[in-house]
Amino acid sequence: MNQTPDKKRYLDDPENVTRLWRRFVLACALVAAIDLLGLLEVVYHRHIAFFAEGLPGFYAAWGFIAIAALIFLAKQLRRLVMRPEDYYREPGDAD
Amino acid sequence: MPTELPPFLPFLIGALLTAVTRGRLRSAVMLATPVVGGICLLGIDSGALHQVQLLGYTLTPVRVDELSMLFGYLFHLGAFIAILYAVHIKDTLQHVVAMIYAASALGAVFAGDLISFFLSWELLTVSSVFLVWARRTPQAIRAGFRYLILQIGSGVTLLAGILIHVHATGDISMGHIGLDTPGGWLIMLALGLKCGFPMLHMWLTDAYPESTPTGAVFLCMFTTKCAIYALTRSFAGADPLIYIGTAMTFFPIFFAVIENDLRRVLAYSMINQLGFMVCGIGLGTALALNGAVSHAFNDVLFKGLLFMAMGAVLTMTGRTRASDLGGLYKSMPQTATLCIIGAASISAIPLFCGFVSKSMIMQSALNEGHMVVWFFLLFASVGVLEHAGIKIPFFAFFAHDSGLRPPEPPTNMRLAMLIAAVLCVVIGTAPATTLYPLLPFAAEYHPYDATHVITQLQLLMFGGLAVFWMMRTGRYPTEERAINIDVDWLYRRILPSGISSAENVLEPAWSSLKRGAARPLNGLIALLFRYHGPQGTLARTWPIGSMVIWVTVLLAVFVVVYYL
Amino acid sequence: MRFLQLYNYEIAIFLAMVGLYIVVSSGNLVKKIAGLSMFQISVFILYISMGVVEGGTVPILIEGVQRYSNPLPHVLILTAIVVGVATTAVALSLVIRINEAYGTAEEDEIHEQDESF
Amino acid sequence: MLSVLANDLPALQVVVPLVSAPLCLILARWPRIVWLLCLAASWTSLAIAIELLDQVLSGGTISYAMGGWAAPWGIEYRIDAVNAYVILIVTGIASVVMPYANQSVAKEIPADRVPLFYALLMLCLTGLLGMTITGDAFNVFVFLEISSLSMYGLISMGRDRRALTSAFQYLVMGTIGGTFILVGIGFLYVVTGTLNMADLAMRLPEVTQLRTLHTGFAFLVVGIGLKLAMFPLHLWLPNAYAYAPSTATAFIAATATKVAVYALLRFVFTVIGPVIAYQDLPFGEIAKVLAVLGLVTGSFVAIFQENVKRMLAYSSVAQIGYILLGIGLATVMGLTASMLHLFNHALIKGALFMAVGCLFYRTRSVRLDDLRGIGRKMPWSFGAFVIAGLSLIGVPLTAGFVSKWYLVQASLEVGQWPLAVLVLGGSLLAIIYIWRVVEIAWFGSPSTRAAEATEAPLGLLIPTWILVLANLYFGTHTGLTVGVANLAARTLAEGLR
Repeated sequence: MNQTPDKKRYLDDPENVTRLWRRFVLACALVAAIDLLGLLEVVYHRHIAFFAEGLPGFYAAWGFIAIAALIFLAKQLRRLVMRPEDYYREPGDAD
Repeated sequence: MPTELPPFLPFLIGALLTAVTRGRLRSAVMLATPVVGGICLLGIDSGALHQVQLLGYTLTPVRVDELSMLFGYLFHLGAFIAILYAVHIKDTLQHVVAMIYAASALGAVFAGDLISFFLSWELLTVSSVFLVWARRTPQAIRAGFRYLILQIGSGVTLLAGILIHVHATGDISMGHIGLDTPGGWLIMLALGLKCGFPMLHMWLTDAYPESTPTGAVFLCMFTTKCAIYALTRSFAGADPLIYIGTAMTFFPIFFAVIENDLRRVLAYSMINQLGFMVCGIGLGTALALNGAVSHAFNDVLFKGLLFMAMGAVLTMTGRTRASDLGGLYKSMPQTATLCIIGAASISAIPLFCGFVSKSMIMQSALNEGHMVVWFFLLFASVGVLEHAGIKIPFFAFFAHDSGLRPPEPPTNMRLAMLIAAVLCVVIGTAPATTLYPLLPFAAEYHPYDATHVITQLQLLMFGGLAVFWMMRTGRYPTEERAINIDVDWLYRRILPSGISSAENVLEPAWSSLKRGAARPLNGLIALLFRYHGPQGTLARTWPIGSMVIWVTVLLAVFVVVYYL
Repeated sequence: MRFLQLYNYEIAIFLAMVGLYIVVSSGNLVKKIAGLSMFQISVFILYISMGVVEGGTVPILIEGVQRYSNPLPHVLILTAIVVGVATTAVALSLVIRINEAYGTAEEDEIHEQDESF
Repeated sequence: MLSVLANDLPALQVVVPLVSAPLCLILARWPRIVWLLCLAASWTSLAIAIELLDQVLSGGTISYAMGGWAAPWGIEYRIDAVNAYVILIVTGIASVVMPYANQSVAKEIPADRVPLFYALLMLCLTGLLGMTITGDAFNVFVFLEISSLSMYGLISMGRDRRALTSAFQYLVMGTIGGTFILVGIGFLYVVTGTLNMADLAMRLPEVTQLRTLHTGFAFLVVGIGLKLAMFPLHLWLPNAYAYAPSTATAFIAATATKVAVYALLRFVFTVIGPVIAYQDLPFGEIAKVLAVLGLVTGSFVAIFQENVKRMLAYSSVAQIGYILLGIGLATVMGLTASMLHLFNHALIKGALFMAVGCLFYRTRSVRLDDLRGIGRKMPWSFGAFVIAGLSLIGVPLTAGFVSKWYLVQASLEVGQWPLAVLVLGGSLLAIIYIWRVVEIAWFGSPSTRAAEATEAPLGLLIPTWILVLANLYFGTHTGLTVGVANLAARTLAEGLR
């Protein structure tokens, strides 16, 4: 499976990864900003079916909080359900 | 006349031809089957097309309406993609059972009565298990057995439910059943097992990751979608489904986060997606039902795409654990790109197909005033982004470099993935001209308005932000070479150990009972025990004398009872 | 004294019970066959008793006799006797074969040998 | 000539196999001709049976006076939908078993005894057909003993010496059963003075309250119960089936108990009459209880068996429970289910025992241990076993499903939910014991015997697969079987309600 020595790729450089990361944060900020403009009825008309949707940045916050909670809870779940990889293994099983 | 053909017939004929041909001819036959079947389907008339008499009932093996047509198209499309994906392998067994499997799925969605449906349902079980067994590892064989037992359990429950339902109503047609009778509940339970209701879902996460790389693609397309079809047909608007569906979207995401085997992550993700559909069915409005079936349609495409991508990884590297993979984008850039399209679709990013169907369900939940449900669904959709949208492509193709440099998979695999990916994007960008005209219920929906797109983007981007932030700060759970127990633990661990400990406990009790209480009845108990006991004593042949005693005893019983 | 008048039926019942008892109690296959035969014979007596017509004589044409016993049960029982003889013959030949194969005709010893397999 | 013969078809039905039996011994020097003769005899019987069924279906009951003696005095052969149907089953199975016999018998029976074997087989067929066709109660006993005596001989020809003890056991039990039937018939004769079944049926209602009649009925039920292996009188059956030669097992298992069931039906419904049996006496309840007990224990014991033939034998006990259950329900639906299962179970068990015979032909063993891995060595033989096994379980599209479906419907119809559950539960048990064999024989690593085995010869496979395909055919084309079974049930149940 080994091929000729890898050429250096864009993502191999940590600098580049950090750069990408910063751009992503910026994009997020922009999207959140649009939301605020929408609040002022500048760019588009917001229609709201539910009071929480009206809160500025509700979706952004919910997205962030949900993931954080999800990952935190999943880590706790690991304590309960994680078992060694050979837990169900029987003699003669393939890898 | 092609229109007269039952839709499952081309696949059965295809299976037969697949069994007897080899090489290029077989490839041509296999690929032609869904095409021919699809052409036949295009010209089919609506209504009950075929009827036969069996057991005093009029069966309708083929009944065509808009709902079954949608699934008919879907299964032909899915079958074509999956067959194209699998066509290079040289395993007659897999090819043949895959064709039969597709045929039975078509049989199920076109069945006009419960008995035909039941027959297809059983065939679905029997054919699909071979796709697991075809992996031919001891683990796969065992997982296949567990799968088979549960699926047969589903079949028996379905049969019991049908019997009770038919007996109560006298109606065998495959239509709305509802939950008014015990029969209805049993039928729903049987369907629920096949689409992964909570606590009944474990066969899915147990068996699918053990199946062959190509088999998993077939498996993810048909079984659960048949169940969704049947629920839509028979239980639309049943309230419990709303909450069951919500639970289904919710709990698997936690398991998916910490699961190491990427195909198992996909299996959990599948339950999650099915949850959205079940919830939509439970809501029962025209919009929600349209959402459910169109999400089923899209799920075949994007989940199939993701399973194909992981299957490609498995084929080329022989592994699917997140902890073993990483950095594959360097040598498999095309697969990586296609996988990301699938991930984007399942995450419901605007312009991808998940967006146009999942939104319908979410919107219906809001319309019907199910706020709590809506919050949970929103939570779950962010969770999808985490485990399917980011985790799958990230750990397989990026993350830390595993040093593996496998080449791209064979052309036919890439082509199959490409078709699925293109469809994901086409449906995502132009739903009004592709998917929506097929939908069976009358409801208008326009996913692309500014508010919806922007809020969805916010939701997903900040979710992604959280994921990457946690990764960069080391808060993200590391990939562990470990497994996580699920409900199947109950029968894979607790039940066997429980039985053996129960034996240990009961054995002394039984023998003391025998010693102490039973002296006067000793003969009788010894007789009974000898009869029911383990095989050692049963191998014994009975003395003629005791047989004769039984004869006289029985005669005495008859005479006494008759005289009374 | 009805009890005594039915003596031939009582003999039939007694023989049947004795026959069955031998089949149950004796471990020797030949004795079992003997018991079986007794059981069958008891039924023959039962049938013949059924055919009796009070004051009747054997159902063979005799001058001056008006009342005959019913001949049909007798005919039937002739058939049954043939069956009984055939059964006994088959049974005895089976015992001979069993004795050749096992070296014994005692049921418990045969079972012991088979279980040792 | 033919038209003359056509009038005597009922007699020929019995006479053809009867005459061929001694011919087998006369022609003993040419075993192949003996076999051809038996083949011809059984096929002729089948042709006659089909013709008779056709006549009955179009023209109603056929009455044939044996030897020209009119009915109440002479022996009458009386054919209606019920026994025409049973005759069809018996001759059908015989016609399939006979081609199978050629190679199987040559392998399992010493050459000098082969003609004897065929003679006994023909006698057995004679007895079974005679029992079914006759309309005379005493004649039933005579034919019963003909079939029984020949069966003892057939069983004792097994290679294992346990065949001898099994045959002896069966002989003792069978003789007691036969004698009980004799006693029962005697009691019926005492109260009515007639032996003709139709005549009996007419006269019995005058004497319904007599204890003699009740006792006679008890003797009859127990006696016939012994022959049909009703629980707990089935104890002779497992050994007899397990150690008999494959051909004999296949034939006996598929026919003998069915004919005994027929005799029971005939006595209960035609002679005694359902009014006495079900309303005056609790025959239905007892039958149901014994059926359930047989169903449950038979299935459980089958699960633990190490010998495949014994396992199938215990499964027969369970299946007879199903048949008895339908009889116990005493409705047209229940009887239809019983009659259907009579037919379907003959197909199932015939196919299963023939498939096992194929395996035995190569491996010389029917122990599960020795059959480990045989499925992959003999895929056709084992495939036949699996499909017939599916039919036994009652998987849809197989014959077994049809009868179980009707049985469940019949139980539900009279509101007996627990019985329906039991029927389905029995199927689950059947899954277990069939699956055990499949798991070991297909997935196990080959035993030493299995490793050397090759596929069975076509001479065995073709008859086996004919029965297997019949299982599939009658699972999907139920018109013939259900139609005739329903007609037969309605014929029987005329006195019902």
